[in-house]
Amino acid sequence: MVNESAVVKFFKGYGRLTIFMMPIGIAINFIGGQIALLLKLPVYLDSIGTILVGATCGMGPGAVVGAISNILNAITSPPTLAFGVLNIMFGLLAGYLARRGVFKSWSKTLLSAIPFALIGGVLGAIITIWVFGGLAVGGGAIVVGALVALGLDVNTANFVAQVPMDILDKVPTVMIVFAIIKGIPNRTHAKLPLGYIYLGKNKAGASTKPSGTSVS
Amino acid sequence: MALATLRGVSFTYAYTNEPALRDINLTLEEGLLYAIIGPNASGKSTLCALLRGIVPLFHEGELTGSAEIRGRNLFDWDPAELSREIGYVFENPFTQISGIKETVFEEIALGLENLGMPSDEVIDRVEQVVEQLELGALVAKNPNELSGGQRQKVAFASIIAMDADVIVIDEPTSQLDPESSDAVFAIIANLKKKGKSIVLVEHKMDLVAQYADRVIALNGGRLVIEGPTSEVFTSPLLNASDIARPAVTDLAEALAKVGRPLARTPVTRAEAADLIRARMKGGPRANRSR
Amino acid sequence: MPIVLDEVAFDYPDGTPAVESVSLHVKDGERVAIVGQNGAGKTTTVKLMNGLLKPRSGAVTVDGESTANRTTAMMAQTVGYVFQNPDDQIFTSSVQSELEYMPKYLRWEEVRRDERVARAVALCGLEQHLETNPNDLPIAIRKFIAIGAILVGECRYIILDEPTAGLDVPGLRLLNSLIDHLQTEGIAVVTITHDMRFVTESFDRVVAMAGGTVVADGPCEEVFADDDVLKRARIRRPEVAQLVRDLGIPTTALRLDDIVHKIP
Amino acid sequence: MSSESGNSVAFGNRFRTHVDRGNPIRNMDPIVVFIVLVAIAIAPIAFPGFVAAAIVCLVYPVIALFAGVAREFLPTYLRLFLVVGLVLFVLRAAFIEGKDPLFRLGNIAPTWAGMEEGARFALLVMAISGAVTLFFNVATVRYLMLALELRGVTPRATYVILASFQSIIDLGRHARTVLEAQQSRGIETQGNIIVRARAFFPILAPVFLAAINQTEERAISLDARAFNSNVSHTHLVTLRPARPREIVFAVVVVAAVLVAFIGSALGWL
Repeated sequence: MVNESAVVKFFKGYGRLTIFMMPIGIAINFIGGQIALLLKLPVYLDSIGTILVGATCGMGPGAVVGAISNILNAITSPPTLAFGVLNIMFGLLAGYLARRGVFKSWSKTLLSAIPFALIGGVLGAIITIWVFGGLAVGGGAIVVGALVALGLDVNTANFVAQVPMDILDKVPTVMIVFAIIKGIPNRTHAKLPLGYIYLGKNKAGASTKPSGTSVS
Repeated sequence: MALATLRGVSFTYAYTNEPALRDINLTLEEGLLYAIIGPNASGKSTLCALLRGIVPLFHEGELTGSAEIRGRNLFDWDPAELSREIGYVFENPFTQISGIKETVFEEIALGLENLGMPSDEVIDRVEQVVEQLELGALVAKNPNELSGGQRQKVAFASIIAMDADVIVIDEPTSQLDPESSDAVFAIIANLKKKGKSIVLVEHKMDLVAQYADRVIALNGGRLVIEGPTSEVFTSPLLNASDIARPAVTDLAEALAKVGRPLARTPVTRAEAADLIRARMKGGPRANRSR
Repeated sequence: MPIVLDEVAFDYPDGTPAVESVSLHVKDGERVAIVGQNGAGKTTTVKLMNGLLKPRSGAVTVDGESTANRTTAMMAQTVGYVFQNPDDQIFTSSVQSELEYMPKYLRWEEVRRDERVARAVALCGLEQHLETNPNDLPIAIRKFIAIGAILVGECRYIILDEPTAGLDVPGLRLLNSLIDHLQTEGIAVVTITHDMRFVTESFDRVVAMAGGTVVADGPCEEVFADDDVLKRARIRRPEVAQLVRDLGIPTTALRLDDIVHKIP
Repeated sequence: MSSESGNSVAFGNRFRTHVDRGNPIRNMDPIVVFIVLVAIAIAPIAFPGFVAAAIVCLVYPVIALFAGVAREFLPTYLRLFLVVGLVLFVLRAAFIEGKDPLFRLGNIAPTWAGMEEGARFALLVMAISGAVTLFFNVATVRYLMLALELRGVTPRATYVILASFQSIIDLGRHARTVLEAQQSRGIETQGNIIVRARAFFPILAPVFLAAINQTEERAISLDARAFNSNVSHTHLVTLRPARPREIVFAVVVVAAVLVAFIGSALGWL
């Protein structure tokens, strides 16, 4: 028989693919945004990587991807730092929803756009109001400015402008995440912390088969 | 001591039904250049991975039989030690570069830094390897901006810097043009001359015939034949298994079919040229004597 | 009606010329191999053929129409281009959906779609894999999935970039029979390859390139007989052709089956 | 050949001494730079009005000049001022309600108080933004990561950050190839919004899947380079250790800012 202990433990313990997934997630956040820009699409699509890593590797790695993406964004646009918590929340929520099997069915995935958009829209609006007094910068600010000029109060204007914009962004985002997860080969799923979900195994089954641990 | 001894080894990857290796019995000696050949999905890469312990420690699955690497059971090895003694270079030159270093020099040094080698020793060692592989022109370049062939050379250097005795190489030339392929094989031949053991997977049979000491032919996860290069390539077992052979070997067989066989079956062009030339010159005399 | 490159020049983004005064015709049902070193301008040349690149000077016409005013996606209905790495083109999670993507994208009728898909499946030997995730299959099969996805379209010219890399004996056999079949349908095949045995076994015409220009264009026998061309393009004869050359046997034969009869 | 290897020896020797970036500020320990800049950036919050923030905003170009990065820093910072600072100022100045509007334009009635508040806020944001921008101009991420590793941060964490930069470049490059590959199979990337939207997934998916397919090889390749070894790693590149006067300077700056905040809380200012 096989002497499992020392040997297998080593390979089990070293984080497997998670630390290699995180840079990819961060890059995908940027590339997604760039492709959207290239195709002149009116949406950001810049949190696909965060949600993907959250959905395949768990809450922690997802949050890390969100946080680092935000910091890298801040290099060229420092005010975005204030919204870092949004990206972290996207990663956490993706990991949470994934454990509940949300990304296994397309209808549930579609519904998940709502909580993502609420975080993005409502929390985004709250941060805009708290930190920037309701007058942040970017495309949304112009809309908010216009609404205020029309006589809406600043806070309401923020919610009215941001929530629908986020729905428009998060519906395609989660559907792309769903389709990509379907395309991940089984042998890779087997080495990702939440891969057992997509391989149709329960967690008990997964614990006898090492499925890697996150580095955090 | 043998490099590897496999007895009745079978391996099935998790999440697949068909075994990737079936009942392999094989002994590999040190100091030689082994080429593993066979059609797609014949188990070549799995066999390579097994020698390095990637199967079954990284890619899970069911392993039966016994696998001994350098006289020690695969499972008794400390994986860190095994990964240092048996260097592994992949086919895809892009995954061989760490992506976190700015110059080729630092890239080659990465493994030594990770081993905790003092900086001055690292520099000496890297310089030594750079000289050995004639990479001087590349040291200051960004490894992420190199061509496929250059990356492959840097990958070799990084593994050699760590002083691996054995180097397992999965399809080193698949992404390279003929000139770069030759350059990579020249490096490999040079490594062997310096006492390293080499195991590689290769599709370009003309190169295998020219450089390999022994050939391991696989088909459908089974061992078809293992032996000295010319013996394997001239074996009738190969043709039956749909495994490619050097072009000159195919030619010799075609000649035999039309009733004009060569004295021996050649595997390299030089060999074939000698055989045919001998017949062209000495042919009539040979005929007379018969 | 052919693909015509007339005195075409194209520069890399940094301004250095990629190809210069390249003139080339590809006729219906022709089989043309473009060979040469990395950086010789092979890829630029084929990208000019399907409109991915528009010439700086000179003209590229396909079936008499200039590529200048058409997008590559429009050109793709006439000129199919299979990239070297199948993973650049494959993106769905089953072989079937990958093959059906283009007909669905173009809203073809079901009958037409099914017929074209069935033909591609048969030509590329994909019968057993239709339900599988392409990423779970080996690279050799993924190569045929990528080829199949292009064959579903009704292109009259197919460009294959390094199709033999990573193929085994059965794979090569399948590829060769596929190319033969395309010729019977009158479809032209253009390949970029380093594999000279493949060139001589499956192609009629060779275009040798070096430094962004065409250094030779003609029947295989002619091009491979010219030592000077081979030197300039830094290409080699197939192994057995080189053998007969070494032996001084006077023949321009390149295919193994022909060479057998030339050896004393 | 000998000339080439001579080359490599010369090249290797540069690692035998500390990194010298040719400027005393850029040679400072990145973490010290970080602490000082954070302290400077948040200092104006302690002061009322916009004067403190304005001063801080003017300090950055001076530091940049001495650090020899003015050429990189100034255009970026000016652009930020125009794109972000100006918008923040105008929006606030225009919409903050108050008595005695300077003029009236429909619902918009800017007041002097609103202008002041707008200036204070815009300059505060610029003070923080400027610190971020200046930091990344003065300190390279690579040396920051090295400094963090020397202070015990695990190489895995720094790997994630450093590899992210390279992944963005690599995946971006791959995305351009995939774009061409998909156009070649008939996927249109120009036209109306639906046509363009349909092209998004076929471009992004292969980029991600190819990257994820490479993770296994990357993991094994790095493992083969002893990335997971438990001995503490050494570093080929060595940073000059922080000089005492730099540390003293940092402590003074931080202390001064602390005093300002305490003062502000106690109502001195």
